[in-house]
Amino acid sequence: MVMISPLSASFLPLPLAVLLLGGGTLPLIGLLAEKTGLRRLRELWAIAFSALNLISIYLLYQELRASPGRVIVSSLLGSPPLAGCFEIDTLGVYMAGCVALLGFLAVVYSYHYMEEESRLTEFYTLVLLMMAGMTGVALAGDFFTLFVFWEMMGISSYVLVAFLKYRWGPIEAGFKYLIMSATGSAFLLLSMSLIYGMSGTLNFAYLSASLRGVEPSPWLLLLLATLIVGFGVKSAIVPFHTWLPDAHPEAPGPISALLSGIVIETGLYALMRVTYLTFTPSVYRSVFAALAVITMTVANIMALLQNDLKRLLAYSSISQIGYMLIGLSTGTAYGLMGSLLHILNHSLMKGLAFLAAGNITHQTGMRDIEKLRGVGRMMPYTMLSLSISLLGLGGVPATNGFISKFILFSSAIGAGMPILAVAGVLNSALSMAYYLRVMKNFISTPEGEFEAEEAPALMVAVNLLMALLILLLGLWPQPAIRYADAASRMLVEGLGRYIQAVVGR
Amino acid sequence: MNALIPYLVSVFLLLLIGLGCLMMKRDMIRMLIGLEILFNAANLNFVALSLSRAGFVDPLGQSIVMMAIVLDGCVIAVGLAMVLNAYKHYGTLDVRKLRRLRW
Amino acid sequence: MGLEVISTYPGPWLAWMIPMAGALLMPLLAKAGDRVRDLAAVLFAFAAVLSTFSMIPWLISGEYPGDIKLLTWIAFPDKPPLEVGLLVDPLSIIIANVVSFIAFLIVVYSVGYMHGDPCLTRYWFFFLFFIGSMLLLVLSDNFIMLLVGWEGVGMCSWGLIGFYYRDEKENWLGGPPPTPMYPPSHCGMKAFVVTGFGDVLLLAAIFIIYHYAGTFNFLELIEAAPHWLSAIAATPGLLSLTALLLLGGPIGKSAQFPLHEWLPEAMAGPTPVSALIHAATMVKAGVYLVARLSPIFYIGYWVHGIAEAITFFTAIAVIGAFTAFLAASQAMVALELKKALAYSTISQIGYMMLALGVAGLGEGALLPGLTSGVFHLLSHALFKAALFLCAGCAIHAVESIYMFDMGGLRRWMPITHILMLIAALSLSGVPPLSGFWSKDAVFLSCLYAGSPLAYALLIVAAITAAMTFFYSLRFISLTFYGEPSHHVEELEREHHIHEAGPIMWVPIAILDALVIVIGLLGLIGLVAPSLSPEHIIEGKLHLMLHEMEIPLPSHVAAPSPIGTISLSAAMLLLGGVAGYLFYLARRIDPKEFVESSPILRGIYSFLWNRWYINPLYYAIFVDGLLAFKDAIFKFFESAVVDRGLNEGVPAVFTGLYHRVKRLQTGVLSYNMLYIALAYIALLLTLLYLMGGV
Amino acid sequence: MMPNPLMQVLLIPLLSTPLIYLYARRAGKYGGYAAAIPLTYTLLLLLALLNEVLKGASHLESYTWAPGAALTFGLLADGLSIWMLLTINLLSLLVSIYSVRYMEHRFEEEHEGHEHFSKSDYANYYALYMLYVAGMMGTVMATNLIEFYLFYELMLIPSWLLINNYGYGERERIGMMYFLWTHVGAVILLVGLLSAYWVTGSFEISALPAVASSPNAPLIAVAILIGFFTKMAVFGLHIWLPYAHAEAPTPISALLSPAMIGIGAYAATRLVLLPMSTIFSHFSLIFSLWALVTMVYGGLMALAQDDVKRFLAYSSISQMGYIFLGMASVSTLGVSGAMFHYVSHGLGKCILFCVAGILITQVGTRSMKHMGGLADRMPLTATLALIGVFSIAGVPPTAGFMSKWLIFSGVFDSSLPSLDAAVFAAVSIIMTVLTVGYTLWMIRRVFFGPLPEGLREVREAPPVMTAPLIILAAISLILGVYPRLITDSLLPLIGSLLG
Repeated sequence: MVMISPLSASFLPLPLAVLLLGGGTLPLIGLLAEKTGLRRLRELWAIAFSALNLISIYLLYQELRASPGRVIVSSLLGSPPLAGCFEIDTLGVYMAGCVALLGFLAVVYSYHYMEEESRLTEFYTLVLLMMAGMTGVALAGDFFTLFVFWEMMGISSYVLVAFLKYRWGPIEAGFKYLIMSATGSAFLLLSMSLIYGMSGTLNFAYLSASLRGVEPSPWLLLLLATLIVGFGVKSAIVPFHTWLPDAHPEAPGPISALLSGIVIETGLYALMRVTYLTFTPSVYRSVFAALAVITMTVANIMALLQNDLKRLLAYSSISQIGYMLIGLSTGTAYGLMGSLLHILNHSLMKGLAFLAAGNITHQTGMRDIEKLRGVGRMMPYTMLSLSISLLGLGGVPATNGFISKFILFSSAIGAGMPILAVAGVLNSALSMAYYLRVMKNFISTPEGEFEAEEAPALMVAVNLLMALLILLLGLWPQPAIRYADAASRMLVEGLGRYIQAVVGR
Repeated sequence: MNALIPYLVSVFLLLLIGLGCLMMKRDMIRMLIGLEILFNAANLNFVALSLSRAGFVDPLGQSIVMMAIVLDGCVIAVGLAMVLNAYKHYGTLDVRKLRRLRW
Repeated sequence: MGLEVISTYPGPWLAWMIPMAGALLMPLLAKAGDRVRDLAAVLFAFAAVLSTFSMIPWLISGEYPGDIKLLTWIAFPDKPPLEVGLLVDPLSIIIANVVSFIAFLIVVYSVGYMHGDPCLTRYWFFFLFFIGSMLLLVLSDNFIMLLVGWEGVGMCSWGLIGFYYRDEKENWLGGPPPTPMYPPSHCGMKAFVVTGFGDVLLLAAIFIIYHYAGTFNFLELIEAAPHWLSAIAATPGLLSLTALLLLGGPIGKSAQFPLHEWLPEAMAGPTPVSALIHAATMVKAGVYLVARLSPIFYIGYWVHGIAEAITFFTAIAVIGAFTAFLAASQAMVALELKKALAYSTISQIGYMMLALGVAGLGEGALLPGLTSGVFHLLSHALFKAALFLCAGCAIHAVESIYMFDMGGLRRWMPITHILMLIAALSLSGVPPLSGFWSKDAVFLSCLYAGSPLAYALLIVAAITAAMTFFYSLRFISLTFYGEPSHHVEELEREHHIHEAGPIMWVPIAILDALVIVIGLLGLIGLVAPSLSPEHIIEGKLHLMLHEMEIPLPSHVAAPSPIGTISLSAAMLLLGGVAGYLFYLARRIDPKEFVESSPILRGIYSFLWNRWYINPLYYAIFVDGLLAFKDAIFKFFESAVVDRGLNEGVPAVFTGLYHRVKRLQTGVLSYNMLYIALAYIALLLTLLYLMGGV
Repeated sequence: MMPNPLMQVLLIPLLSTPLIYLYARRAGKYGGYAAAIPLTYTLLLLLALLNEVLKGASHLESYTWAPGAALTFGLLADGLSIWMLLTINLLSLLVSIYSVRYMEHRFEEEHEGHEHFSKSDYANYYALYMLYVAGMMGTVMATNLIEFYLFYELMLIPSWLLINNYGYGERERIGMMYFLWTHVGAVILLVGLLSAYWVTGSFEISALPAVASSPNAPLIAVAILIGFFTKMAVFGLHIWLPYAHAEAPTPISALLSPAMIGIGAYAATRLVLLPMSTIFSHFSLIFSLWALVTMVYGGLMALAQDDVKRFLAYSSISQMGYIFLGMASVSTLGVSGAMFHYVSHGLGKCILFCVAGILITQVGTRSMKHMGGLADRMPLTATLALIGVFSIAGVPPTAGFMSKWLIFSGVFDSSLPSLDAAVFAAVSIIMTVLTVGYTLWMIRRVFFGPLPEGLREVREAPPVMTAPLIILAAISLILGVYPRLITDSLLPLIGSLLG
């Protein structure tokens, strides 16, 4: 089963290699650009590499699809149990694909959005490295590799949040984010040590083989709690979410989109992967269910009366994490499929929402919903795409958000947790209130306190493309469902194969 | 197993100290130190476990700790840079003054 | 099927279709000019008369077509279909002819009376639609079509009572103050709502019957009566309920107690309308329906011994007699001419209801009861239409609805005077006019019934007869005799009060002529019974009941008519003497007489306030309802629903937000605290869940 | 016959939306006529289909949608849904023409003081209008629960935007209220649908009868029904309706009330009542009571209104009570009557709302206190209003009479032979007098009585506003005289589905 792929025979999987290469060379290119005066070179470079990343993911996926259930193992120096390694399966590729898609869109969007800022070389380097970090997390085959890329993603994102360092907001937010997130990492490290202590290995396949299904001992439960804290801080599960409403709004628009759209989901993905590999769902089910409900409810209530558009969206991201936790807590392939699908859909929707909000702040310099009355009439395309994303976030049919939510709630009912589904739908209805409030204010008649023009064409084009994708995946969800289904089956049904692919070599 | 206990106790204590530090200290630099303590608790755990697990010194645990230290270093460095900037904006190192962003 | 049926039996179909089509064409014809329109209306009404007259040969020959089915109206998956069909039998033929003929006369009268009214198109629309609906009602062979006609006449009645929808003061009804005055649009609505109440009761009964019988068709219902009646009777109380509900419609439409209060107010419409709809035809719809249904319950009780079936007859007999008395008593004090006639109408319909009620109280009473009911319907239609039309002439002349604004009018309006006098005498039952014979027939049918209840009701009816003569003399005298009132004198000074034109009095004369002819035929009938109108009707109805296979007792001992005739005479004397003393000769001043004793004052005020029924209804169903809805609106809709849900729900969430947001302190130390606490909590929860600690 | 007629019925309004948008941007108010063109076409398609359906066939089109999530995309026109479709299509066609003059007035009023108002307002209006219509039609045609839910929510968003952008008063707050209430209902409905899925393993509506045997069936049924009851605005869940219907732009009110809320009833019938009649009949008594309360309450509250549109809104609640009552009877006649009443109420209420719109444009007020005697000035409108009133009060020969007696016949059918149930049924029937009362009172207050000084100059509405209403009135009368058009296809279908 295990084959050395031409795409991953090198010691890094191709997407990762592309991103690292891009990130690594960007400072040079930046320098070159400064020297030659071709200032747009670094943007184009970043766009090129994120596009390449997308293509390489596609190639990788094609290769995996050629023989279903296949796991590609590529290791850094030496054999899996000891060395850091990547185990590429459909699940990892799916996640990396989400990263690549949103990353590409955000980078393209930045072309115009960031043009007024300085230090752009740094910016694009960090963006590419952050994407590399996430891709690494997605493809990691052992905990240690995961941790390394996790930190890569973390550190880049800390800096990116605080990128506009001449303002107080980003700094404050960045510091809070850093402290909390690093605490999470420390817990992650601690949980790694616990796993190591219990199984003697950090390789997913091996640890799964030795830990999964054993009688839950206090140590194991301690491990689970530590893991939840470790990943929970990054993925902003209530009550570890307190950094998020500060950090996401203060970052530049495309970074907010990336952070909310995919970074926190990467946390969730890692949580999903590690807990599922380490524990049987019966152990964590109720805890995750409780966390899901708490997360959704608290975040939705907090979002209700926010006046800051981006802050509102940030709270909404937290609540969306709650929905994804529903799928996690069911522990079934169907539920996980819902979670994965929602990761993709949410990355599009929230990415779009933040990008559209970026348009608005870019054109008006304001984020206050009340003051922005009527902005939608001045920026119709932005408004259209923002509305589509918000409706999608609210789970209105014909958007992809509905599809994934309905699978999530359906899985909750299927797993015998109808209460969870009810909590989910009620929260979903509650969340509609604030999305509506935003839309209502924006499409109202302007009160003439400000004037705004439609954002530059490229930004709008990105927005509209994403809006189109949202509708497309909402009306014809089949492709997304197929990938998410394959991914979740890989995790649930392919567990043995996964272990065997690595261990049985 | 018994040989592990002192280590585990100290890991636990370090964990408490680190968290306590993060919770109680106002000074941003001290908070970073608390963070470092937290990391080190985990590192210590690794080292201790790498000793006791296989009966020999497991290179895996050791190497991970080496790597982790590098990574914390980066984090702390970024943190310090932010402290600097924060000081510029707020004129203080008191973290509780950094509360313009809330609700 | 289809047109073939119509071409075979054109009369019954065209009778109701032509006026309806005419009604729909009215707005178009109005474009062609007022004269064309008015002429067309008369022609349409005339066509209806011709159509109904074309059915008379069937009546005479006795070979009537019976149930003519045209097509399936609604097909039910598990029950026989509802068909569009007409039931042409003696009962419907007689009533249809009465309706169309009187309607035609009144249409002619209207041309004169309503001359120059700017809204005549609407008038003709409703008038013709009324004729069509009424004929449909009478001719239909099933409940649902009957209901269509039934509601149609209700709608037209509403439209015509409220004809003067602008509510100019002079068209208001009631008073004089402090008695409340009602604008025409109010009166129309009152009529529609009150009769509508009766209609839904009827509707309920129809559905109960339909549930058991599975059909709406009258003949099928009669045929299958034993089955479904006993099925209903299997649930104790249900048959009584059904009977009472069934009577609800007739009671409402025919203005019987307790749903009689709308009819006096219905006088707000133009007088021809009152004459046609609220005296001669529509209010008889209830009588017709009761007559139509009485065979069913007769079979149920007398042939199959279903005890509860008698409720139908008992209830309607008691209601009829009581209403007759109630309304007659109110007619004695009414001040408005048309209202007095309206009370009289209610009272006379009470007689008809009484007759139909006693029809089921004795085994042999069915035929005499039905006959007397139909006969009285016929004769009442003639004389009451005449009375109203005369009243219209008088009101037209003096421009006031109040009798105290009239007086001595015979000087100026001799023709009207004579015509109205004849009709009034017929109403009072003075021999040998038609009213005498029909009322006598009603009394006689009480004797046929022979039960104690029937005798008791006969006494009530007899007393009512005395009151009838009294109030007839009263309104005749107040209008045409005595000294002219100040109002009349003033009018006379301004312009000459004049007799109505021939287009108005000729129709009345025709009606009066018929009254006299029937009266004379009745007189001849004493010697040659086969010529007596009562006998003719009885023969036709007997034929109809025979066709329906109603087993009537072979021999019924006919009670002697002497008793009832002498009773009538005594009552006429009583009422006549009183009326003569008070009004015609003016020997006693009624006002002084009433003032003379507190008891009389009390009685007067009781009668004047319509037994306090009307105020009570208003208090409960109008003011009470309005107050109730206000209270609900204020204390529930606004307070609970609106404030509670509309403002409360968001308030709850706002409150929650303000509580929850305190967690987001913005202080990093707290955030770290949450992490630590959550860690501990997670650990403990997990241990609790897994370890059962 | 055109290929895939139902798909066309669904897609043509959707696909024509951008064209209408672009056209209306240039042509302004005449966009309404552009909107009428595709709707006329779909109406013709439906009429062609009707011919087929009346022969007893039902027309089903099925498309693959998302096999991975067990979804097919089916469109069904049978004896039940074709009538809903025709009603919606007809009303929306006529209202689109009616809108031409009304929205012109609305924008003039809204932009008072500004010389020019933007033509893009019209463009937005008609684009949303078409989406809204497509949403309603899709809901009715859906054969799959998720597809159904999709359209069910899809009709919500454009209508919300229409209220929010073009409504009156506190339109933004009311728009939100409208959206949230129905959305909460819809998500509860979603839970029900999902639960049903887990019982049957299929999202097909045709698979729903299998739910009835599940022990959780009552819970599932209730969850589904709550969603629909919110849409129908039965008592207790009605609070959004008076606001939304009163403050929506009048042409939209004329679709909301007659077409949309009744879809709740249709859906409840289609998804719960017919497939799970045994479950539904468990609740028959409670629902009958609830329906009665709704009927009476709506009527009483209508009496309390001065605003003519609010009045009509409450009367819609009351009429939903009738429909609900018919459904609660779980008898062939009752349910068919309820569905028939959807049509007749639709016709009548659309007329009345449009009349209210005429009053707004021609008289300039919505307060009945300030009206009176208008029959003098606008006889045609008064006549139309009367026909509308008679249609909802159930006076023959309007369609309302036919549908109401079917409903009540069904009510008695189900309640007998028990005496107290018969008395209850009689009481519920008696309460219908209230309808006659409040509607006639409205007519009296608006059209009768002396003409106030200020209204002497009121003129009759232009033909573009009255002509659509004349058509509606004529149809109401035709259906009243010849109900077989509907009952022939409806009764056997309901009868066979109820078993």
